Amino acid sequence: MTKQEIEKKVELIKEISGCDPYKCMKCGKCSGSCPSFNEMDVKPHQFASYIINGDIESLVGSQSLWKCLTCLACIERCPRNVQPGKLIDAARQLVERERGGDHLLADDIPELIDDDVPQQLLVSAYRRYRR
Amino acid sequence: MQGLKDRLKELLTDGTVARVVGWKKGDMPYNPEPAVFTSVDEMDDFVYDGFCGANLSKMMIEATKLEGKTAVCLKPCDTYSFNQLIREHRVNRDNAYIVAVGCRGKLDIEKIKKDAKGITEISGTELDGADEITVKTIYGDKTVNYSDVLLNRCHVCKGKDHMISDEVWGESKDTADQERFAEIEKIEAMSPEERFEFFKKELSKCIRCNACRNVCPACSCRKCIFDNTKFDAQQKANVVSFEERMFHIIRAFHVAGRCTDCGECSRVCPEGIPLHLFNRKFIKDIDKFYGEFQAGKDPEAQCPLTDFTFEDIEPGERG
Amino acid sequence: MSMNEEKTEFRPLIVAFCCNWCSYAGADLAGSSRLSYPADVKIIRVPCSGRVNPMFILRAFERGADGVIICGCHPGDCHYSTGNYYARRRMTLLFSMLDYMGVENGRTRVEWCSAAEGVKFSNTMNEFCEKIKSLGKSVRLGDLRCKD
Amino acid sequence: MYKIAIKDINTLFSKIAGEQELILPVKKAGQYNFGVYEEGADTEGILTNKTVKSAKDAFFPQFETLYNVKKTITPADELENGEEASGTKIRTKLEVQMEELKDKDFVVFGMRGCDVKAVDVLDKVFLSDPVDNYYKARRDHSIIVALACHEPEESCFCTVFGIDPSDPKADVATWVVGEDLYWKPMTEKGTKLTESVKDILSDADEGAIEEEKANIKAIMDKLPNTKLSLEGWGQGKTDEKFNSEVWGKIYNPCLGCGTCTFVCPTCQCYDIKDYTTKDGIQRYRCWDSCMYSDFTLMAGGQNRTSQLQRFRQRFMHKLVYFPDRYDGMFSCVGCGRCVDKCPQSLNIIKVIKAFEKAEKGGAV
Amino acid sequence: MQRIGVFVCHCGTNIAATVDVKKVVELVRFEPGVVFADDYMYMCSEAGQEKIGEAIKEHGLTGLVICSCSPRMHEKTFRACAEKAGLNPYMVEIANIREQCSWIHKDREEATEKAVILARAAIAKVNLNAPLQEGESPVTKRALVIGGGIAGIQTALDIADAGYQVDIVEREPSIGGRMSQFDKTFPTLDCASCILTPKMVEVNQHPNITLYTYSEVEGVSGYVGNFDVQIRKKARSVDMAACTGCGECQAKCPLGKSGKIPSEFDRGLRGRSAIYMPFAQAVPAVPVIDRENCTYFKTGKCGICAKICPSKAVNYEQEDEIVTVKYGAIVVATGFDIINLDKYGEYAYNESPDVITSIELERLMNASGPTGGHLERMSDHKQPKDIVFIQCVGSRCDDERGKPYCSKVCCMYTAKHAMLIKDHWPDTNITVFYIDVRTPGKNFDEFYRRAVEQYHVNYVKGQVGKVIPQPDGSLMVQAVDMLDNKQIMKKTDMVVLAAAIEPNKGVRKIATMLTASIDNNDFLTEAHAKLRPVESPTAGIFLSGMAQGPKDIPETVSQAGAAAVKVVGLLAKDKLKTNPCTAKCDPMFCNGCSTCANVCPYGAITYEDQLVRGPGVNETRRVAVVNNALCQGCGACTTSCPSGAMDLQGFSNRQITTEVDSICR
Repeated sequence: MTKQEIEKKVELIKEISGCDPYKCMKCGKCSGSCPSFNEMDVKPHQFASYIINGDIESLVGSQSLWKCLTCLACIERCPRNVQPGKLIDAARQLVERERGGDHLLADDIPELIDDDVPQQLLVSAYRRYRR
Repeated sequence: MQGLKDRLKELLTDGTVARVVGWKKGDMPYNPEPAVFTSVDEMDDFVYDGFCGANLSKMMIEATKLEGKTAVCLKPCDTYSFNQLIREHRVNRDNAYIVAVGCRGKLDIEKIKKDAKGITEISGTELDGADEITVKTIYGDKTVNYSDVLLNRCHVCKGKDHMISDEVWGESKDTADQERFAEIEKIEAMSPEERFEFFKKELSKCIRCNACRNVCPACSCRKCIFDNTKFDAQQKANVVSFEERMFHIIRAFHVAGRCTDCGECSRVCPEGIPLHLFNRKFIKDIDKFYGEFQAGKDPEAQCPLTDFTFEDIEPGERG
Repeated sequence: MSMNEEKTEFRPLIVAFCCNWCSYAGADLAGSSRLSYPADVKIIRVPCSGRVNPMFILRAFERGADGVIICGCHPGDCHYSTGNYYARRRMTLLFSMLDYMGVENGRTRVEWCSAAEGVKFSNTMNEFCEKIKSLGKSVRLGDLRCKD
Repeated sequence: MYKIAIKDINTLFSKIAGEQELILPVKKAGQYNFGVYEEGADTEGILTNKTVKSAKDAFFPQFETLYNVKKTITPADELENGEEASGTKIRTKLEVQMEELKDKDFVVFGMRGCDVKAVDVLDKVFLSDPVDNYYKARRDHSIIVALACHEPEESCFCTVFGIDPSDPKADVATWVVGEDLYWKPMTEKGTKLTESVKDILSDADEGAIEEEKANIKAIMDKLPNTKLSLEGWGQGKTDEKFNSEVWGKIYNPCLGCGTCTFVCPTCQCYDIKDYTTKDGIQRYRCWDSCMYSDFTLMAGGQNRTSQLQRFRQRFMHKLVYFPDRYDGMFSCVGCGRCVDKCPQSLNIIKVIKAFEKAEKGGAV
Repeated sequence: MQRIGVFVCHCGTNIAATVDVKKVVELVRFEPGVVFADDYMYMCSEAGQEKIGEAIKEHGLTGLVICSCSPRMHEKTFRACAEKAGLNPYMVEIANIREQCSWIHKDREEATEKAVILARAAIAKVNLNAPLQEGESPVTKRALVIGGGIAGIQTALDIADAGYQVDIVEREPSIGGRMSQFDKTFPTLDCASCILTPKMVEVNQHPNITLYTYSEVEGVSGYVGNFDVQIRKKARSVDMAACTGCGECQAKCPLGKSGKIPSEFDRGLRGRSAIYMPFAQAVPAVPVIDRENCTYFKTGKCGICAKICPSKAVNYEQEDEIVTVKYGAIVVATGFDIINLDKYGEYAYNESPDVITSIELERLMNASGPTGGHLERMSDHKQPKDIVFIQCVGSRCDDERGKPYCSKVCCMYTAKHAMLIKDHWPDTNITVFYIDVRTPGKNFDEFYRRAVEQYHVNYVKGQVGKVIPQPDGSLMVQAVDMLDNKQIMKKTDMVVLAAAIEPNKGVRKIATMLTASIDNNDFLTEAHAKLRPVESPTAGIFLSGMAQGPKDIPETVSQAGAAAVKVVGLLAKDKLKTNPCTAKCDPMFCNGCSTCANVCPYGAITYEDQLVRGPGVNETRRVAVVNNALCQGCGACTTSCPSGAMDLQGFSNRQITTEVDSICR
């Protein structure tokens, strides 16, 4: 990735998440809270520094993106309002958008729904995949 | 009217009051003047009809300084002004005896004159008069609906209740049939250029006669800041357009939060400038920015301009 | 030729009322930090933004100012505890009235600027100057007699 | 005697305005006031409606610059060769620039009998020694086209002062008769003006205006205030009237605003002030009002200190002092503007009537 | 007409480099009123000042305009210089041609032009200046200290020792404050009560100190040197003079054993009686009856304490008493509290009794505490074998749950706690989860290192995400070790939270009464963060201790001493000079409408009926009167005054208007 591309992506992550990674004071409360911590290769408390350092490639290539449960614990507890959960969600959306899978059509939805899908997942999916 | 006159005479005779502030019959059917009556004899000229639009509360500033009580006839809207004057310590409540007189809206002679020149007689303007009034002129007779020739302010009447009184005489009617802020909103909806042209046209008529200021019950300063040589603000140069704007903006600003919207300024302007548009704009803004406020309603309420909250909006924001 | 061009460039006249405790000190800080802003801005020192009478603002316009900016301590930081709160209400109403009368929105401004905000002071002044330049000479509020 | 159809009247105005400045009643934001005629202006109603202010502005404007004083400072290094900077390195210079006097003719159209008479009153003041140059220049260049009152109003009482509203005395007199405006030059100036517009006027018979005159007289007879008696006023009444107790009884509602003085065609008081400009001062004069508390204010706080005194002054001046000074001429012309416009419905008629009543022993 | 001298400073090249100083001098020479104009290299230097002095005498100057640096820099200097030469100091105006001109503009022509305009404005203003005289107001030689913690105690002692009367108002029944709750103090580990109690006793016995315990400040009026303070002495229900402090009453109080009334002093870790002294060493050693909980006051029955009191000191009829006392200076030492932890559900503070705050730990470890100094879990009274400390609970927090600042003392007291525990029970396993360890201070870092190196306290860089109480009574701590990049699930017996500290809740009310400003966090604001750190911007109000910001005991004590010196400096004066730039009402114009009084932040405006005489006026009427000693010259009244009767001396309407005119010329 060129420098410009990285900058663009960093901006995009900031825009989507609405969070400022510079506010992170590296306290680790997010990692201390994370239920998926052991599954992750990049730990929640590292998200902010990856973005600050422009290591977007490693971030979007990491397993963490797909291990985050969006349980919102880190978002709730972050004392600095950095909210790593939102950052990782933003990175995830970045990837999804590039893959073109960033949206759902209303017509596609019935097919996807079976009785076991919890309501919350639907809401979460709508939020994540809306244009 | 006779009942009111008799009652006031009684107040004078039994010594309850030393004088009466009311209206004196004019030399034409429509021009009663505010007057101070000190004897029962003088009271023969007392009148109260549809042309008694003048707000008498301001006269009480001087009258309540005199010895003895002064009776004053106040219409519902005038009582707001009186309350405001009490709040500002400008009248001595103890020296005032308020006869709250009924009102069914007051008449605008300019509207009547628009198609009736040479008026010799007008009948049916009393409080208990009919819905129609008859205007006799040397060019012929006419009838008009009472409600069609009301002063503009009566169309946005604040209601028929007196805010303060010692006794009440006569029935009142709420004559409001227009949105109070409709005129303001209409102007706000114009483009800045249109607004500027509108006000330029209106204000360029101003002759700096100061009638608006001198009649205004909120402009009760002993000496106006525009007459204060120390402020170096005095100017009589009316043709300089800035002067009128400065005068009218500052005047409206000085009465902001104190103006009861009594409409006297617009009533007396010899050039028919709708001066209430300034005051009412401030009232609208105050209502919108700082919560609804009616000056003179509650003599204890804090004026919005001498008050604040930590969360007030920032200048330039439009709410 | 270049002389002529210089002369035709519009230089606005801007009056800035700065409260002694915050904004005037902020202006001093901008000065000692060598943060430049146009010389068109002339500062008048007042004890508090609450001291700024609307008459001063109109007077400035009358005498040919193209823009007036009032700077005070941030709400809550007033040296006199409450002065800027009153100023905020007064100016809100005054600006709204000027706007209502068709005067260009933007010729007047209030900015809260602390003694530590030299950068903000300088930025604000630069911005405000640009704004006034874009609005051009103040005609609507000016006194005709002041024109050459 | 000439006439022109009222529907074509703008042609006449255009023609006049083409040659010189034309001042006539102009409708602006709902009110009629004298103003400069502009091509294509709406002249509807100007022949029948009373203006708020009189035509006084045309001769004695509410605001006029008298002169400017300019100060120039030239640094020494910018002095041209031969110029000398004495003492310091800078030369300063003060220049007085007089305002130019009116030097072109202008026409005032639509003044009524009362307004024309009011100019006579102003003439007495401004044209007697010392002559006011600014005023004189305007008078010298003015051509007055007067208009007989087609529809006098109930506030009119000019006949009390011996004015005939049906037959105004001016450079040109005009009458509204039916659909036409009749035009009659009365002076040399008037004849000259008539010559310049003759091609759009048509000849007319003098007889037509006689009926209009009679009409006007009949209306005036019916109006309530035209029978007002001025007995007891005029020359030599200063002591008697000044000390009367009636003033104290009637002044009370007076607000001390200047409406009556500013709409009055004869009030002639003014104030002179300096205004600081970029490089000096501008000396201007503007109307003042004896009703104002700062009128002729002196350092010690004089002159008149109470509203009673100010109120008395205005009417004493109109009805006693002026006649005393100018051979019995009253400085009221009965135009009725103050009657219409006083915010408190107080006026000169009420004053005169109050005195009459008091003299007959009635309560005021 | 003034005779004005204009002096333009080069300030070396600071001004002269961009402003053509000579040209400024030449151009202002012809301004109205100017009779003399000159320039000099350094106007503020001795030689420069001499030059000014000479010019004043030689040219009979009545006004000065100095074109130089900011008036905030040298206005005082030049005013003093004028005064020395016999000119009223308020006849001096400064045109700021350095900070606001030469330093920010590059174009020489432009800068010179602006300098001339600024000079002209100053000249125009001086033309309207009038000599102003500083007023005088007397000083009441008595000080008030609000708050009887270590800050208040130290301030009061220092003032009293200097020979001035001083009163302490303390809300609680005893002085001593937070420090009396502590066990040991860092970094020396001496016992808190051993060093505090003597001071408390000294306060009680000092002839110059009067104590108002169980009392609150009810109202404040007046101004520097002349405060009138109303103090509410809450009904103690015990006669202070008669009580001997024997303690019989609390021993016999039926509620004492019930444990129903939580002891405030012990942070609710044990109960107390309804008639009680907060702690054994309380000063004064006189109990109070807690009327809200006392059976007698609730039902009218009981009355045991009154019956058994050997000195008949219990008095149920006692009522609140309000006394008004005059003071010259007031010190605010209202101290701190810790934040409410309700919003930190993840730490299970409200769920488990074994999650405690550090202050509770202090009480648990204190020999006079609920457990007699034996560290035990509140749930099962067992001694904890494993303890987890969590740092920065609510400190350095950006959201509304906590505080944005660092609480400053937590790192140190946590190290202290860890060491004390290890000292007593060496086999206790201690883990401290920290974000940063902050130990600036003399011997502080050494102290912390000792905890690690000598006591082997386990410091983990990382935070606890959640504390989960377990069915077996233990606590599960989920945390991260950021250096190992590992998540930790750790079972522990006790969790200690280093909760953020915040100013005492009552300070907002007190600050409002005193018109002393407070910041967004409710800490009192200093007059100047660096140069006047113990003074409030409101004259006569001084700051001591945590009320001003987080600090430890040594710092508090030094600040207390500093505040005392400031107070003594004030009380040592017989009279105070007052700012002459005050508002002034012209009775001829005043309407008496009270608008100005409504906006005055100092209550400096009152109304009186005055005989007003002038042209056409001779009447007694209500007019505004400004108290010059109270007025601080903000000018809010002048703007609110519709008639222009109220004006501000030194910044009058005409002066500002003329500056506007001059700039816009």
